[in-house]
Amino acid sequence: MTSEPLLTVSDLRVQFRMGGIMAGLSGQPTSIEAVAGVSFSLERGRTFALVGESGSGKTTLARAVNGLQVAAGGSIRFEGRELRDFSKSDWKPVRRRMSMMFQDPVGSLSPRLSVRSILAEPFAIHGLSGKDANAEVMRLLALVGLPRDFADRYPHQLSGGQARRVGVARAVALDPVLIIADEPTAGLDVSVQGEVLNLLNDLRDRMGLSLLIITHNLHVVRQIADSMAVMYLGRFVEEGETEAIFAAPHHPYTAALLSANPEPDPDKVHNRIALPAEVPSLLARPSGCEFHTRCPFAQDKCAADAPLPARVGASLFTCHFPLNPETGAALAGAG
Amino acid sequence: MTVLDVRDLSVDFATEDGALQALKKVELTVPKNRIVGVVGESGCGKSTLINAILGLLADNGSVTSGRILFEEGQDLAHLDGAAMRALRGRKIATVFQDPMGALNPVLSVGRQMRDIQYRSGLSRREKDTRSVAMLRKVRIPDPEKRLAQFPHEFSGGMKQRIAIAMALMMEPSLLIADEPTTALDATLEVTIIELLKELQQQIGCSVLFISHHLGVIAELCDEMIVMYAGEVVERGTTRDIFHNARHPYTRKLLACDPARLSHRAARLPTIPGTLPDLRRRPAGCVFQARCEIADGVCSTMPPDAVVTEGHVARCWHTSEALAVEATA
Amino acid sequence: MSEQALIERRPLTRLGGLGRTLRRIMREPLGALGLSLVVFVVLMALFADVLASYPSTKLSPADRFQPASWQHLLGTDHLGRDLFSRVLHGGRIALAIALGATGASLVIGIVLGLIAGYGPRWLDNLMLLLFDALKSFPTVMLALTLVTLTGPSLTAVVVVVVLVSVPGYARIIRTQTLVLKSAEHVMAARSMGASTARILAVHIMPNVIGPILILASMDIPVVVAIEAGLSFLGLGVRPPMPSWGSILNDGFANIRDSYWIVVAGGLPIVLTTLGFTFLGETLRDVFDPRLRGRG
Amino acid sequence: MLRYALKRLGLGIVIVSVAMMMLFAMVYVIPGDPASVALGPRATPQMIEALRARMGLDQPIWMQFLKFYTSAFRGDLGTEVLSGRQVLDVVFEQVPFTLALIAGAISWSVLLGIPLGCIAAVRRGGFVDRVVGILSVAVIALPSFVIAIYSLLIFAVALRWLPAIGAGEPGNLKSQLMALILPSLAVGLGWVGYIARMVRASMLETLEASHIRTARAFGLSDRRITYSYALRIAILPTITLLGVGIGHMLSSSVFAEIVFARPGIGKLVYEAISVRNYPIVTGAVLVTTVFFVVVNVLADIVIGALDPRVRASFD
Repeated sequence: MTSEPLLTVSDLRVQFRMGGIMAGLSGQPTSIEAVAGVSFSLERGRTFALVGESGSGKTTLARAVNGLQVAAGGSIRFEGRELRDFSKSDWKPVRRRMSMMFQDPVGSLSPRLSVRSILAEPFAIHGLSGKDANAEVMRLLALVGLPRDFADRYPHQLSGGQARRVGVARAVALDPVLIIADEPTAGLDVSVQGEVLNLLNDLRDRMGLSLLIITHNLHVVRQIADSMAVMYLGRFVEEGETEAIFAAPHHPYTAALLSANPEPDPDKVHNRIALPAEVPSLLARPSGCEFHTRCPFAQDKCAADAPLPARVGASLFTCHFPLNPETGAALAGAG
Repeated sequence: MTVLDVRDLSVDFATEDGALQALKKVELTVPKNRIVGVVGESGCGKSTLINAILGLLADNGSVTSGRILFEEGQDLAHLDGAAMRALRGRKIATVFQDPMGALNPVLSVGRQMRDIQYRSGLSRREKDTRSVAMLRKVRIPDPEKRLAQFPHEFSGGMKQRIAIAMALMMEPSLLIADEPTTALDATLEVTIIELLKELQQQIGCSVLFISHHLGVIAELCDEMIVMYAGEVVERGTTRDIFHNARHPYTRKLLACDPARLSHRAARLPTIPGTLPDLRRRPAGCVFQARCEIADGVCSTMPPDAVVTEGHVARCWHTSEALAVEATA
Repeated sequence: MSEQALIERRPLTRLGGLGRTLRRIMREPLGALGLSLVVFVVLMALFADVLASYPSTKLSPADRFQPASWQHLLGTDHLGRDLFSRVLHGGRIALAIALGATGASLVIGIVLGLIAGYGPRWLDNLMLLLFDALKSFPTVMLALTLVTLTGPSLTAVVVVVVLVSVPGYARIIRTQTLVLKSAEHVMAARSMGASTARILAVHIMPNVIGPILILASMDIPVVVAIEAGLSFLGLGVRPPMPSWGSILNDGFANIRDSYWIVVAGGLPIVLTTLGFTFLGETLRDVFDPRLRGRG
Repeated sequence: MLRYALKRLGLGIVIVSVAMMMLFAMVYVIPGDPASVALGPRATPQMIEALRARMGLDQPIWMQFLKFYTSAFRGDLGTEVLSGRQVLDVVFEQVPFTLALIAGAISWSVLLGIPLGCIAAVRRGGFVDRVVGILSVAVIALPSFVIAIYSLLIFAVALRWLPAIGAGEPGNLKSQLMALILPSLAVGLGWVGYIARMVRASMLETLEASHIRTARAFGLSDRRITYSYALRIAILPTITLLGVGIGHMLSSSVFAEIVFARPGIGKLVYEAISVRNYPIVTGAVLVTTVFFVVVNVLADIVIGALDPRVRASFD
């Protein structure tokens, strides 16, 4: 058996139509590319994090991988099969193998269903109700550390952390191999964030899951992800092993994101990379390197030519004038 | 000299299931020209505290004890509507969390900035000139043109800058900032924090800065208070609290912040348990149910124990607390 | 999230037990009045045969234009028919049409609304256009046209009611479905592989049906008014079948001399519409304060 | 703004076209032939055939449809079968009377409804709020023809304060206004309730918005916040409601015109039905429909002028 990764995404593109006929006639662009040619792969049992600010396309990318969003181009290979041209009925068995968690812990649970019905739903959808549904619900509640009587609660009676646990339980109900988690800690207090990340880490180890995490929170990435990618305007600007990127980011945007995280230490002296300008609109992508409008290190070349992806060690980035070239070189030499 | 001095403040909300004590004996001092942070998790009473200070409590809320002394000794807790209104906007300005909703959607930015200068007695043109100058200070590009625009034509970060410009336009002595950066991306968050710091020094006002983000508090604030379930469990200088926290809750909260971990941890620290029901507060310490060093004495109300000058923790066991870490 | 929001986070329209619902309605003065009126009107219609002392269509030329008296509680009309009996039997017809037509509009409106909201964009646009066009005919004008072609009948009344109320229901359902379509719990169901039918039935319908039921209950008096209005114009219930509207019509012709006929025809309309409206308003305030001021 | 207005206008034209299509379909689908309807039960087959030919009913459906469309857009709604007059002329003769009635009804509902709604919202939970609340629900519930008949009975028949029938003497403004009071009240009373309730509800909703909290935090006066910051937003749904309300008022005006024996489109149609004058019915329906759509386009344009967000969402 070949060691093909669990998930391989290549040159994936997602487009949204904008405006109506009028906009088209008046010469405005009629579509934007929210995901503009993204490639990565995820090995079994590993965690990959997509990082980016709002509007970077990370959620759209996750939904495209999950088939909730139609991709305009590229390929999604999962367990050795190409998902891009799958029909709705082809997708159904895939959904047992790949589940998704959504941002809002409470809002992603159907408001009028009890926790019991919510947890039994995956079995009902896939015609597995023959199994003792109640026993399965109890098993799942135990798995995520919730008391049995939570089965009779409704989503609005749960705290954010509890609702998130129910979401995790539902995601692992059918023994998937991949979980896509969109901002698993959004809206949760720090004391609860840890609980959720611990739970995800545990389940990954116990069930041999792979995780695809979407987040804007770099601390979360560091605590959970083996490798990561930084998205800007629908493209990856840097991708690699998490520890390597935290130690020595190559792309100025990655460095800016890392430096933009205020640390809870009043004596810390900050060496910030400030990004004063606004994020450009997807309707008017900048020329050359798309980050040059905000990059503090931009030179003439950056506005003219788009940089090609460069590899240093395990990291891949797109920048004409990368930071930390020496560390990068050292890594490359070591590898 | 202090700008704001909150003493023994308690606030109740009437609910269908009885009175809910949202704030209990809150103590807070904002000295002149200083930035004071308020930190706490959801349900800790941060928003109620601001609303009480601004006199904007919901109809079912009321101040049941305490005083909110402002500057020369006006008690905001017992000020009538007109006197309170005279302070708001002029002496006490506010920046709210939600930049999308904070501006009136059907009035131009210029009109709204003009309206808040109604006490100045300036002509329309003079008001606009001041608005432009203020927008320039918060680094809105092309401010003359942008006065005529409506809020939906600005990005979230710009709207928050406009909100700050409006708040500081009348050079208030106290700026209350209620999670002003929570809705923004990290790169915008730091620019707003730096802007606030810079303008605070320029104008020389005091700031009460509310946030759940420990890093932001550490970076911006001189002093801070930590709130839990409507009580101030610890207060002191930011350095005191981050380096020498003496309340078990503060210690656990600090330990939970993944930003404090420089390396990947096998297990992240957490605080097991949940907030107490504020309608049925426990007797004594509000944190005892989740505290591993709690003992019999904790079922009586703990004192505000002084650790060092200006550093106070509401706990019976401030020395033992040094051993407390969050549960991993 | 503020403390207030945490405290007040409760589901919209959670219907408790019937007993609790009734108690909550009776606690409001307007609700108590509305419920009593509705019960009164319904009982009068149900037991029309027992309560009425004369057949509703019996002509009695000798008793023409009798004012109210113990023999004729509401007097008699120009053909000597007992108005009290006609009002009771007219109530049956009015309520039956109101319930039937509202029920039919509700079912059609919900189905069309779900299709428009969850279906493809072009279908949504097309249906919205049709709804808008249909709504742009003033109700009575539409009824007049229809009845000119088909002649007056009960069916025509029901068709008119369905035509004018379906666009409203469908639009509300459509808007809410559209919001829910991109809600995370629906996305979650899709990501689990749930069929469209299951998503609509389990994840969308239960969340949109509450408000629409309350709105429909408030439309019952509107339907009563449409039936009475068309019958008043002679375009609804055909004589000699009794209808509140046709009693009004009979009375209107003789308004200068025999005022009690219009009183007899109008009173039940007033009581019924007020009763159902007060009840509906209270239901809505009790279960879904967010709907206040709509519709 | 101009682009927004043009878009709304374009949409209005599309809606009218679709409505015409529906009207045409209704006539065609419903069993019953306009010619035989017009001539009544005693007509001979030859007479019906002749009339069908005169009305163009013997042509293929698409031809009829095309003709219906093209002539309608030229303003030609056909000729009345019996008198041979232009339908449009007959209908337009009645338009001023109905317009006056609707204008009167709108005046009642706006002049009473908006202030009542504002007061109720500002004094939320107070005595005035409760009374306005109950009264507005009550007047909404009551059908307009019942209000018309009872007000006729009370004010015209019993008390004789106001005229019972007609539209007043031509040229005598006072008598015309006197004749307008009862009918316009019958049409507009329910709308006083609707508007009071809508203004109250959207006012309360707006007063809770976070930008109003901002305005308060800047110390703006309650007066300015209520009437300048909040009412400006709260009035928007009321304008939409009035646009839709015109349709209901047109319906109610049919009853008011019949009860008060007032000339107008409603009365025209009603009388046309009794003599089965079918082209008048469709012609009048078409005119009222166009009127309704135009009013709603205007309402949308006014909202666009008042609310920059609406304009933006159309760009």
